[in-house]
Amino acid sequence: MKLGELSPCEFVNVESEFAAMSVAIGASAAGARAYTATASQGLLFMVEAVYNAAGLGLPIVMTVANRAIGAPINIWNDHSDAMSQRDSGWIQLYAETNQEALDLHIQAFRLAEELSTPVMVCMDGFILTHAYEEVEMPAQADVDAFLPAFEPRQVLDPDEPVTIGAMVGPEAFTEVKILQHYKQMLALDRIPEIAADFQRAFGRDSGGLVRPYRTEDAETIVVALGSVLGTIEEAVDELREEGVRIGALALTSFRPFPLDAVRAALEHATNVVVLEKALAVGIGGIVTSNVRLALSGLPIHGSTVIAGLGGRPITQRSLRDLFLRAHAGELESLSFLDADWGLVERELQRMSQMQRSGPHAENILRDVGAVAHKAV
Amino acid sequence: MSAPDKTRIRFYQTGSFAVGGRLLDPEQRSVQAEGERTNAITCGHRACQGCGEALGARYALDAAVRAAQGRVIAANATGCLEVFSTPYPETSWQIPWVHSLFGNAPAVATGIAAALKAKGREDVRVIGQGGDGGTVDIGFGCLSGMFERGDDVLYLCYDNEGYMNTGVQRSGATPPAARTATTQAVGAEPGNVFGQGKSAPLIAMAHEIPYVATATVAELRDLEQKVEAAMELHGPRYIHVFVPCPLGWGSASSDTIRLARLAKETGIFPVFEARDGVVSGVSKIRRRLPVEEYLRPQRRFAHLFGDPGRPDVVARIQAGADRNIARFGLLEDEGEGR
Amino acid sequence: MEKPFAITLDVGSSLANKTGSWRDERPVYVHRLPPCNDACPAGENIQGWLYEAEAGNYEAAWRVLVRDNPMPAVMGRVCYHPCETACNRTHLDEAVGINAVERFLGDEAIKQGWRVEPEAEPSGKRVLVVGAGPSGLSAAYHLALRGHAVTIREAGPMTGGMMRFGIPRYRLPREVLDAEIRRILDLGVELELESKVENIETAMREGGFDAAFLAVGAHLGKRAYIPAGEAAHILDAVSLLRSMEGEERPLLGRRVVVYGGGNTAIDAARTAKRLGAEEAIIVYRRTRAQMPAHEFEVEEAEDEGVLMRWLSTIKQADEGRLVLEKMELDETGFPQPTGETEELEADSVVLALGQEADLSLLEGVEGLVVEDGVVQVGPDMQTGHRGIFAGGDMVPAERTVTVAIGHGKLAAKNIDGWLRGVPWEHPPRPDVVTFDQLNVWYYADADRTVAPQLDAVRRTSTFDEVQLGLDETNALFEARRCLSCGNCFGCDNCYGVCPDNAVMKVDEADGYKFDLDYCKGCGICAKECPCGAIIMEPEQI
Amino acid sequence: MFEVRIHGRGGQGVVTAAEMLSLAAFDEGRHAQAFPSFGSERNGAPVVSFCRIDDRPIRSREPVAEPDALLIQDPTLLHQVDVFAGLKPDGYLLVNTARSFAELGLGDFVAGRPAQRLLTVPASDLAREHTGRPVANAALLAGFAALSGLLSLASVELAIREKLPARVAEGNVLAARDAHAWVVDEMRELADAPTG
Repeated sequence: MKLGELSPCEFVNVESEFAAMSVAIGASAAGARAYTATASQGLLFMVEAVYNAAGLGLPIVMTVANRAIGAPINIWNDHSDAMSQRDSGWIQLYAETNQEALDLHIQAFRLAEELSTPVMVCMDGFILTHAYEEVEMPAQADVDAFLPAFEPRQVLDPDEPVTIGAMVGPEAFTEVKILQHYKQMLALDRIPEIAADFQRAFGRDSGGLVRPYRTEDAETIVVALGSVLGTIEEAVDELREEGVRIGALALTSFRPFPLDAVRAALEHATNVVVLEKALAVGIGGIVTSNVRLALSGLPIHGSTVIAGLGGRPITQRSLRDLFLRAHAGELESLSFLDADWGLVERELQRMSQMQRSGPHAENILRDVGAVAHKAV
Repeated sequence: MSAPDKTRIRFYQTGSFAVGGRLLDPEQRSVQAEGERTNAITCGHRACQGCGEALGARYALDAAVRAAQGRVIAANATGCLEVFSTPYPETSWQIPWVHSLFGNAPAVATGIAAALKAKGREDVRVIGQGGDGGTVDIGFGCLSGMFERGDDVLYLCYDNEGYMNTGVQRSGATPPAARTATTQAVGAEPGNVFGQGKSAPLIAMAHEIPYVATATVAELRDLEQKVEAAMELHGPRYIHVFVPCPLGWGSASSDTIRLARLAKETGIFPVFEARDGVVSGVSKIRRRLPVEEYLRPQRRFAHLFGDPGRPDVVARIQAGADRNIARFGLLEDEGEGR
Repeated sequence: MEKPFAITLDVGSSLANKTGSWRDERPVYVHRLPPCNDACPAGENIQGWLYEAEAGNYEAAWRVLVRDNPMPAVMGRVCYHPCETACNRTHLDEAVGINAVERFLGDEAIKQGWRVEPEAEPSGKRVLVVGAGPSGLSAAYHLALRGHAVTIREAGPMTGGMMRFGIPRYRLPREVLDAEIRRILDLGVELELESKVENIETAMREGGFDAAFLAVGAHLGKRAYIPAGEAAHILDAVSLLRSMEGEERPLLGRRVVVYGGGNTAIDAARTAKRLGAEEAIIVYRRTRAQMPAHEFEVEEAEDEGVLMRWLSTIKQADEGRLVLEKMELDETGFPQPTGETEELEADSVVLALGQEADLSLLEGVEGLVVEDGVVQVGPDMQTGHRGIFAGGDMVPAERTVTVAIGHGKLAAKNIDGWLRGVPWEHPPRPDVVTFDQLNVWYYADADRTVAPQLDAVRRTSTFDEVQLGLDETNALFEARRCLSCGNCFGCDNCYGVCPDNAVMKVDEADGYKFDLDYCKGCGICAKECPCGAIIMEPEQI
Repeated sequence: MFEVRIHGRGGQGVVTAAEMLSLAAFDEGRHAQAFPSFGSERNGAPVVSFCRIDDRPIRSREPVAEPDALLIQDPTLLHQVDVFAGLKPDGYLLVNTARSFAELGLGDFVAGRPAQRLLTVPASDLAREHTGRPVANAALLAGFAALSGLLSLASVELAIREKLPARVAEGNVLAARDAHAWVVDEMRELADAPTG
């Protein structure tokens, strides 16, 4: 940008994520295309402004490099951050690969600006953000053709002054919220349409609401979001080779949640496993409850697997074992992939023995040994 | 009788203290004297009777609008000013205006400025504004960021010394000994604690931004001149406007301007301006008064004047005012004082 | 722009919210009585003409002025300006120099030749005015303005009365006096000089007058009994001053003693100096503080070398010498003789002990009452005899030119009412504005302008005017020092300080209006009005 | 699918090595993926990076647990971290050192493995010689190309030039050539030596 290669454009170095979203709000309200990115605690620090941007209907696009939320402090990947914002009013799209992340951003701007609502493109922290892989870069001219110039629905302009951000009381707040919801319902139509347009323009199948993988005759279907789908597909292929009728369903759009598309993809399955990278402490799966709503009334055995929290690797081997158990109908309704129950049991025992047993995180670390001594 | 010193003589009708005057050339009148002033915030707003903030905002914005030939966009923090001016379905603003959050007005303003720059709209100027809560407390991080980055925003803080919108709670700008909902007038140290609170203007100066000033609603012309001076510059600028709050201070609605005047004339609120971090001018006290004159009309200080009262506390407040007077040189030089 | 629902609004839409309903008090613009107007014996609307003067509208200012007083140039020289004593600005720094501005306006009118015209159609009524002094001229002026035919009969050879015969020309140049009298006469007033009215009833009847205004003044000098040698040269001040208007200058000698402590005594002493006396000494039986003469006149006299001898009475007057007795004040402040005497050289003694009126023209008039040598009148200036009014020095009042002019105006209004059969009523008098009703913070500090004076050397050797006038810059400055007590002067403060924009600016003539749709009744406008022209009134519920 | 794991310390270019490896593979028309195992490590702390190479698109995102090749950029790690974990029995091992496996105390480990796939190379010395700095990643990669035959030296040079700043790229290319030649020599010697 400093070299003028990206022009006209302004880059603002902010002091905090809260300011980042706030600057984006101001810029968007003043009629500029605005973008920012964050992750983890940063997203939580900007939460107030995240909700505000959605409430004001400002078509901001933001990358969330999904990472865990502390404490204990942890910088690795999971979906806790973005999941915490599922009700913020932002559209949430989850990328499976870096190529899709790139493609989704282009689609996100078009979606955001058409509907005048903000869009969050979620991509797994480190797993995608720090991965080095080949990506096809679209030409600027093609992107410009796909994404028309920004025409804001509302803009701060002395030539046509308006007040943006009025205080709305009980008499109209509900209706404002209904309209916000309605926009996301519109997005259920627009997301696949825009994905189709994108495919026509760039020749790549990116985005959309959901992406089924070998679900046609699958008895067991695994539902997941983000980059883990690749490893899941490997596992599916492996099991299919062995004759196991299993498939996977990628949720590309988590908000709006495509109830109909999910139901259509899953309704013929016997077992549905939702593999989640976030834990709703006190209940279990977040995505699960959305999937269950989509499957209301269907006689499907569902289970939730919490996996990959705080960057724990999700391996093909573990997935294979998991899927086999699921396929056999042996999976409990809530389970944790590759959890070390020994560590948990030891800590539970400590807690039962003395009141001041100390913080879990440190106790478990002591049990595990220092992180630095691990090879991987 | 000595011969009158012509250099010192100003006479009222063409002097500098009233809003306008039929005898003045139009360009000498204040913005507020204009029949066709912008009224950036217009009739029908729901501020309390005698609201100093409504007044301060109109004063400052009208001056800014005039300086920018009508091309101003404002970002407003949450607070009284926002709530009373924009309850759906009515807004009192006549300029493009946006409210986002309590603590982000400076950053929203930065965003607007960045957008305008990207769009090549050099004619449009950006203002951020908020109360003391939104500025010196909740929004302070964003404000400091806006300063240090050098963003082209004039930020206006309307200081009524507390969170009046939410029921008169203490803010970082609440003065010592003042009673608020969260600093009750009980115990050995009634009211707000001494040594707390912060001077946002001085902190702004520490950022060495091009322009920092304080002003009150009692000296309109001074306020307008400062806004005009600020509008002549680019980069981050900060004006801290003292706006009495009849509700929060427990004062008569008609006393709003008078209290602002007394705050300045007692030395409680120093009125000055600073360029690039250095004080470049002060508004001298015309008729110095003891702080009691300022404190007594306000019920938030009533506990200082009961029976037996707290003359010791009043003396500490006086000492603070005296320090301001010495620090900023608020008195006319000896011999010139009248 | 298609706006998003509820969160985005059309600008200025709050105009739909009429906050006037919040109000329990409403502001009201008022006109209060400024203390200067209140104190003016001639009833001048001083604040009113200063308002015009401060805008540089001198003719308009003069026209406001002459609605009450036809002789501003005279007034601006000889009035003792009680207005300035009353001026609220004295609490701030110093009184506004009202008198000096008045003189500027009067002089400007003479210079520019501004005239007045009768305001009413001829009424067909005839009024006789007896005496061409200030009171008579004033009455004639106001009656003529109101359409009445006025005849002035003056016993003496010249107009002006005490203005000419009692006030030295170094205080009132005669061309100024003549110009202002001419303007009155130009209204069609008939003047008969050396036409002494011997009997008022006869004169009215023979002349066919419907009413009369008596203003013969008090021209007889009071004589005190002083044992005196035959060769002693004793004369009264009135005669001395009157003789200054004649061809020959009176001879007073090298050492002149003036006996008395009033303004006439000062005038006599200063005149003596100008006639060549080496020493002019005022002998007064009380102290300087008790002198009825105005302080500034005493000061001017001292500047000119007039000497004062306090607490002294003249026991004996002989050729070339006087015997004085020293006095002392008792507990009540009265001077009492001490028996201690001293001698003083004096070529002549001028008695300035007061004047009496010649009331011989009233003999036998039914119902008319004379007490203490003056004619008793009602508040309408009417004597006990219907149709005969009186004013000036011949009625009980302070004997000043300004009071006399005020009498003339008041009498004229009442005569007019009487002639038309509709008694004139004094309009209701608003409250006088006190200093604490002003918000003086808004008034910048401004010292009073000092009008220049003639050099002392020339003052004692000539009869040139001592007190010089203000030039336009100074006069404008001085006018602008007016606080405009109790009356809007268009400072825009109310318009500016309203947090609800509920003050509308109509135009310069009509000032401001409250927009009661939005006024919440906070009262800031009233409190911040510099001149106290807004009050808050409770709303009727 | 061919999976590589690289061990080193923060600041030694371990992550860059994996990325250059993927670039080189990409240049040869293959699919490749490189990624680090990040921690909160700073300079000097043990760091691991991974690279996958395949002829079809790579979907798996899990860390490489059973590598086909192991590159040890810093031999001091050998006794600190279980660097050999999961190395396939016929996997490649290339250690950056001027010493022999025996001198490193790895005699037992290498004993049971095919000697043609295990080698040391003084990559740091070669790098220092050509760049003035002992940053061995480029040289080590070239050595690996020679050892495994998976990539050509030309591809490695291309990747070096693409990835490294111009001012250091050429020196590294020279170091890479030397390392490549060194390994080729070593392997020739091994091939010539009597099997034992």
